[in-house]
Amino acid sequence: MSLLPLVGFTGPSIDWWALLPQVILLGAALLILLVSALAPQRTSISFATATTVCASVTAWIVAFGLWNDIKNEGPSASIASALAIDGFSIFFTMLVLIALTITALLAHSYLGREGIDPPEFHALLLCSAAGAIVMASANDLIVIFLGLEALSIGLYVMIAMHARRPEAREAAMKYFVLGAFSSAFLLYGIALTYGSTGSTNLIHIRDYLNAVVFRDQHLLMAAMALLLVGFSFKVAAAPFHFWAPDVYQGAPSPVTGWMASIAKAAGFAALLRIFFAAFANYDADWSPIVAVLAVLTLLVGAVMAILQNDVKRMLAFSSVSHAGYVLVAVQSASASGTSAALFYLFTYTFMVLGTFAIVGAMGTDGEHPLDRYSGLGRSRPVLAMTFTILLLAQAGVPLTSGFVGKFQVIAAAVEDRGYVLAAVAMLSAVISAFMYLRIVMAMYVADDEVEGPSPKLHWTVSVVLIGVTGFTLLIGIVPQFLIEMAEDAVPVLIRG
Amino acid sequence: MEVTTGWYLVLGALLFVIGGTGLLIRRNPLVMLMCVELMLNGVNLSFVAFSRTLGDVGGQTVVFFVLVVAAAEVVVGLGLVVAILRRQPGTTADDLSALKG
Amino acid sequence: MIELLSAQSGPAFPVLNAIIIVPALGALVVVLLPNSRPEMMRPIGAIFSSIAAAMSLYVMAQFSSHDPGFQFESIQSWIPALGINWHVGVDGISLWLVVLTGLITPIVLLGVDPHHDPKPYTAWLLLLQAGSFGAFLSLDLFLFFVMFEIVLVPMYMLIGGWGYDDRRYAATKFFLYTMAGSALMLVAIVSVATLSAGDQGITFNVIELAQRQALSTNTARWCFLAFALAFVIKVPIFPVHTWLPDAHTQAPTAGSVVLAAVMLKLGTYGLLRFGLYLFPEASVWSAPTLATLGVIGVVYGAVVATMQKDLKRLVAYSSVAHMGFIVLGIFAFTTQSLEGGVLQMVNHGLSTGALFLLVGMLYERRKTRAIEELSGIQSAAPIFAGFFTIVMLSSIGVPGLNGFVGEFLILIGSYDTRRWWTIIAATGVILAALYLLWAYQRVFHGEPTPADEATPDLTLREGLILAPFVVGIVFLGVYPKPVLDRIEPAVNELIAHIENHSDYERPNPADPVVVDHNQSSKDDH
Amino acid sequence: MVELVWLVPALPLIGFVLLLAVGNSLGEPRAGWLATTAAGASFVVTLVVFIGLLARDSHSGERSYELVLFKWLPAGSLQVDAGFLVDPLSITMALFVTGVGALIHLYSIGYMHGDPKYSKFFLYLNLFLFSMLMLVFGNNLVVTFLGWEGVGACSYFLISFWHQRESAATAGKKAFVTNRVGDWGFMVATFAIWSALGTVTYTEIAQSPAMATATGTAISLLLFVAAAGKSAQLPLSVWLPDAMEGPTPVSAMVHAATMVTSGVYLLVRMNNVLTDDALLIIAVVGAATALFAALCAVAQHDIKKVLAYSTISQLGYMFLAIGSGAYVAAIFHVITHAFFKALLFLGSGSVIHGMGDEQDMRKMGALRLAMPITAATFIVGWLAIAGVPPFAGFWSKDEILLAAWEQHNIGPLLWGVGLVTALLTAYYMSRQVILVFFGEQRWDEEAHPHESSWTMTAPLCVLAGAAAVGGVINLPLVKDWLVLEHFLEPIFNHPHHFSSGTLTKIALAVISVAAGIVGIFFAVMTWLTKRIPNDRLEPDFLENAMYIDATYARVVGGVGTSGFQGTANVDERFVDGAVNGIGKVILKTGQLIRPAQSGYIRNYAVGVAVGALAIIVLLTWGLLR
Repeated sequence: MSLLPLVGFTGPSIDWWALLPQVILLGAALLILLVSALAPQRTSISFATATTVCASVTAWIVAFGLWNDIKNEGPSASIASALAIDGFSIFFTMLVLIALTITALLAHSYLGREGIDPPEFHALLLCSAAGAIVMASANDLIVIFLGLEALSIGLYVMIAMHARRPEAREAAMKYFVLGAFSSAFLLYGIALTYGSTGSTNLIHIRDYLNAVVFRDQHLLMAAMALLLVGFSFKVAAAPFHFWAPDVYQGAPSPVTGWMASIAKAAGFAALLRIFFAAFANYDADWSPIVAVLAVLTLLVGAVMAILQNDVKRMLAFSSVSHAGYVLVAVQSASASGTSAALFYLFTYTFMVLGTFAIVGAMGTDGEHPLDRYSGLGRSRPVLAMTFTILLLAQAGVPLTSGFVGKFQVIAAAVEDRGYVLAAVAMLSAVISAFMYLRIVMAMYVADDEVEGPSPKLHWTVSVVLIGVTGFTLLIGIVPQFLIEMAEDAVPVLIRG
Repeated sequence: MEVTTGWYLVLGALLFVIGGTGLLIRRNPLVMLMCVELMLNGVNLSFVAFSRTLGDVGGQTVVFFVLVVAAAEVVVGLGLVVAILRRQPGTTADDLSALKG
Repeated sequence: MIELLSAQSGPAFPVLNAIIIVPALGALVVVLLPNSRPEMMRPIGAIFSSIAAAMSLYVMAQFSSHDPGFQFESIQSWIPALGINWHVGVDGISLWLVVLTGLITPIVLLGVDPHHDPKPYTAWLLLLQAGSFGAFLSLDLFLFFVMFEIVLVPMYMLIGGWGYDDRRYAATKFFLYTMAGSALMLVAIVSVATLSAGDQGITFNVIELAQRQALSTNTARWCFLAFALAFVIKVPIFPVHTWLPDAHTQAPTAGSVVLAAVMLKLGTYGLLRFGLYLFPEASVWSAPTLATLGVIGVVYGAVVATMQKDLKRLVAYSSVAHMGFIVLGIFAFTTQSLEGGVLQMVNHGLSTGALFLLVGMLYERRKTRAIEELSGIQSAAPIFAGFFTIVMLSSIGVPGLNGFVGEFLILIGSYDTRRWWTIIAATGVILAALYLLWAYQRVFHGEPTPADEATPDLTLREGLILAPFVVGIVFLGVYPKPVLDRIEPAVNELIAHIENHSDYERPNPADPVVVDHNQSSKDDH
Repeated sequence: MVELVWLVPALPLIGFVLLLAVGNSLGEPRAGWLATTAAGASFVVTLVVFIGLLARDSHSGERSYELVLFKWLPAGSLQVDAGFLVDPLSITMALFVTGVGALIHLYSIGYMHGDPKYSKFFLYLNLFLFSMLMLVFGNNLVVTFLGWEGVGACSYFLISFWHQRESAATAGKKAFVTNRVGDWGFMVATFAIWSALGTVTYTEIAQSPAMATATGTAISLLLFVAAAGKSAQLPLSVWLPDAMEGPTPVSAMVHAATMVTSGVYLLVRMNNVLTDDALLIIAVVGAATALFAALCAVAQHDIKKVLAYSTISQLGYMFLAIGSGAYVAAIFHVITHAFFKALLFLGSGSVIHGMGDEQDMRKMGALRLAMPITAATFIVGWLAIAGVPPFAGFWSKDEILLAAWEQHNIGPLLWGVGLVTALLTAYYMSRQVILVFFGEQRWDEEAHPHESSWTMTAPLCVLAGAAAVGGVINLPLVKDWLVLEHFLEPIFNHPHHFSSGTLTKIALAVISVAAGIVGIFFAVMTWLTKRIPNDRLEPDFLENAMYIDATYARVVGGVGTSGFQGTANVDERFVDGAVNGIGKVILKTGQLIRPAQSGYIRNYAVGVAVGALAIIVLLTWGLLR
């Protein structure tokens, strides 16, 4: 091979405009770190929060612009088509940014209350957000891996930040060890994919798979399996979910919310892009496996949830079962299934962030016993009603976004003739409904006239709650526009 | 006899499995960290082997990324381990089982 | 909401949309009211639900008794991406249930005192009314499911918030049981829509789907079963009835009344509108089974009711028996049986609703519903006893009162197609007399204890609350013609639809051939 | 004039509504007078209608007039009118229903004197009269059923009128539920008739072609079940004796004169659907009931219980007549029985009233001195029921026995049973008369019995007159004197004619009279002159009505209750238990897999590894494709 390419090396063309969101986030992270490093006295929480929020808002505006561009000019790719610029990536970018804003606001009051050093937290939050965005928009397995690590490493630290609490340390350690373990599997999967297809770039992979017929496809299958394992772990699908309840319970509530929403979403984004877009030809192979995972996840999540007495842990398990719903949509391996999954993830992000916001507001210390909520309906009717709406939304009660999400998932499954799967999904919804109702009952049916708790809500939390609840109801009543967005956001693989 | 790519792959797989097994059976957090590293390096080996057979440098560049990531992980991991051990000296992984059920 | 009030199709003013929206708005208004004036909540709520009631009466007045199809129809696009519309309309089958829903809610809202938290109480009742209206009126499967599910929440909250000792269990059981039933129905709904999409595109429009009949026999049967499960649980019929006694016993009076008068009807109405209409062949195929379950319910409910120690539980089980009649009527597929079934829905609403009101009033007086703790009330409260007697006789099915008309039509209609079922079901009239009179004797007859002596008689206000029920009971018993005339075209249309899409043929009673056929079938048995 | 028929039931209804509205404020005795006026007026109107009907030509079917008020239950091919049918049968029933009814209303004014629920009583009486008239005048089965159930409900109210008495409340409930068993028959019969003939209107049923035999028999028997329920025939006879818990006027009106005979009316009304097989069964049951009840009456001590069993027995006669095809005889006996049984009940009421609510005949005796009018009238009733010519009872009973004799399968047997019953009737009635009015005084002075007020005695006298000469409406002596028979002829498709020669008739008559005499003579011997010891003549077996009631009670109270309770338990344990069971199963499963969530990192890692392995295997070997 000649030296020419080395001499005349020219980097790939880069569409900076498309990268702007990530850049903004990272820039904000650096800014926060710099200021906190240079500033004489301890930088204020408000500064960090404000920076993060501003950054994510500006990034969101950029992303929205990109969304319209794509609508007009169609999708493209950048950096040697390692980074996709399609509806899918922007959809997730926007989702991540919204979640980022919310988490920043929630963290604001939390950090202040718990006395955690804000700059690091926010910097890490921004980094992991950037990682999530990369994961969602990467066209290359390695880039996806990098994004995933960026996301995870940030999370490890964020969980551990509340170092005074042993639960936090334990949670961090568990998440770290298992996370590393699983990402090793993922990486191995990438290696085998590379070995069997000769590339780590999804576009190449897809073209290769379209062109070639394997004499023996064991290697590819193993690769797929390992990739599946890696992401199943991230999205906490059974039997790779064991870490989730412990970590969710131990982590600070805002971080829990971030994990349950964005870590999941990013994992699913990568999963969808790889399997739905790249391995489309082999859906007959992977879709049944995903179906099995879905059933396991749905039932384990639901059944385990109703055994818990700690609210935070209940919700942790319920989020496992929600992952099962998305998997049901994924396994249908169809455009409608993918858009259903996107819709579900989008709406679920709001619900889960709101839920953990309330959990965080209700409980300061490690555990969140159910009876702490008894009488809330009388002492704080509005808060109780908000919580109720969010819980019923997760239970899939109509006129909430949760119902529309479930409906689309079921529809996707049925179109794919997955009647049994759909039935299982609905029944698991009934099982977990029992758990949500327990919480509602606790709030409204106080046995004796107990003096209900009246937590002080920081204004940021109130703002968040109003926002997410409003959104949940709005989408529940007029979901049209979000459904259209989700339909436009089905991933496509094209060279840049 | 001549050593084909297959052997490297097998070796990589072995390293991966050994690392995995180690993580399953050892209690010491530090050792577990090392096991993870072992697994990653097993993967690295496979990458190199593949890139050799495919005659494509991409596989080898990947290794560098992986090493960097691994380094980052180790840093964080060690930080965690230190943080834990400082508060409860002699902690093993099994002591971290307050959250369960 | 605004575009809902400006119809794109149908009448100039889409009254049906308004009927659904007004109570919901009322709930919103009540929630926004200041807490400082608790006594204002129920009156304001009553105003809204009365407006809805008035509109339902307007619909009744304007309803054409000759048009068998849907009237006051109004369609707005809702979720075009999924082919879902806001589509409401009323026909002879739903008309009277709408009127019933309209009238019952304001009465209980004003009539029954929640004792605490009047604001949420009022709001939930209004939402309940709105949801029930929606369920009875919707002609879009998705919309129907939304309404069918959403009514669970207010009822759940009412039971949980204002119920009696064991309300946690009862409310949760109620919610989960019904939700479990409808879980599979959602799958079926999607399947029906997807599978009958064909090249005409996906739709959830009930009329459209009923006309397409695109499903294969087997698929249709499976889907029907999923629908039927949801509905029979709601009705409820044996053996999926056990949520009812708990819910009724633990619910506050208003809850019990609305539950009995309105929500149970969702089941039977659903069987008619979505079971028979969408799956004619499947319903004919499953008719023997469901009719049998209905008849079992008639006898079984009565038998179990006889042995109850709690007056409210007894009435709850009597509901199981009465609803069994309706199910039998529905699956006999004759004009009389279906007319009787629809009418009996209203009748049951009136009599059982009134019974629950009375039991509630008794509880207010004595703080107990245990039969053995009561005795000789008639001596202390003759007027109260008088009201109770009238309602009881209506529930027993004494001619001249509404209960008889429905049961008689159901039975005489079912006799041709379901002879032996009918003969057994007819024994229900004996048992009904047995359990109600026995309970009446133990509670109202006999020597009153001092506590019973102290039981105050009916107040004027309570009398006014009960009056509409009694008037309805007597009127429907003496002159049901106007009601039947409006039910009949829709029912005949439905039967014709079934005949077109299945091998079923309605018998002609005067036909001597039928006599011989009966003959042979008689000898077979 | 016939068009006024709607007024007949309307008047008592108006009375009912008025009493409902202002009854309490009217108070005693105005409420009573109001009700009585309503009843009396209705009787007058009935007379007017009757005359109007008589004015019509008897042969060309004009003596049948239908008045439709409005459509009651219009449903597809089923069109039930709220309509009246005036024809000889209904008018005959209506005449004595209103007549006797009015008298009993009048009687009650005195009898119920001082009762706290005075006005309520009359309210019920008017409602009852209304229902009874709907039953009689209804032009189709459903309207009749309206009255049928109405009288049932009223009898429930009236029996348990003094509901503070446990026994009264229970008796009322028992009556209603037992009647309901009959109502079941009525309803199913209606369904069957509609299904077979496509109509429920009497005139159309009468004209419709014959049905398949089995259907016909089934319908006939179902109708008989209905009749047996209302008219207390075996095996549904148990409620009537208990019904005596009600005030005596009620027993007289509801449970002697009117309601209990509606079973007879129904069968006569439906005469053209009754098949021969069914008729035979009806005759047998009727005869059996007659004998059974007469035997029970022999051993009763309660003055009203005797009359109650006697009523059952007489009703048995009527069904015997129907079974033998002699519908006219049945109706004839209904009428005469209405006269003398009402008379006897009112008489006994007068006695009870005079004795201060004493009903046990063993505490009476020699009352003829204390209450002469009551005694005299009672004796007339006694002679009538005992079948002593020329009193009313003789004629009707004689006709029934003749019909029984001519019954083609087992005529002589039926006749024999009837004859024995006649003997027993004469015996137990004489026994009653003796125990109450003759013999030695067995009551202590402070009871100081007294004759009742005129409002009570007047009806007695009127009824006594009727009971004495009531037979004239159908005297078999001369063909043209059979007024009733000729009058009723139009309602029968094939009228029944006696085939026996005059000689046989006379012979049978003589024998039956002789039986009566023997009965009376034996009673005198045993109870008055005490020539024959009477200590073994009241066996417990008979006093307890052959323990039939007790057996029912044991069955219902034992097997029935435990069965019901068992079902209730099943419902709680298994049906509901299954539901909660599902929940438990889910929780148990959860507990089963919960240990996996052990909290140990390595276990979680194992989970990941195993899962990974599984997926690799499944995928690589394509096990799920």
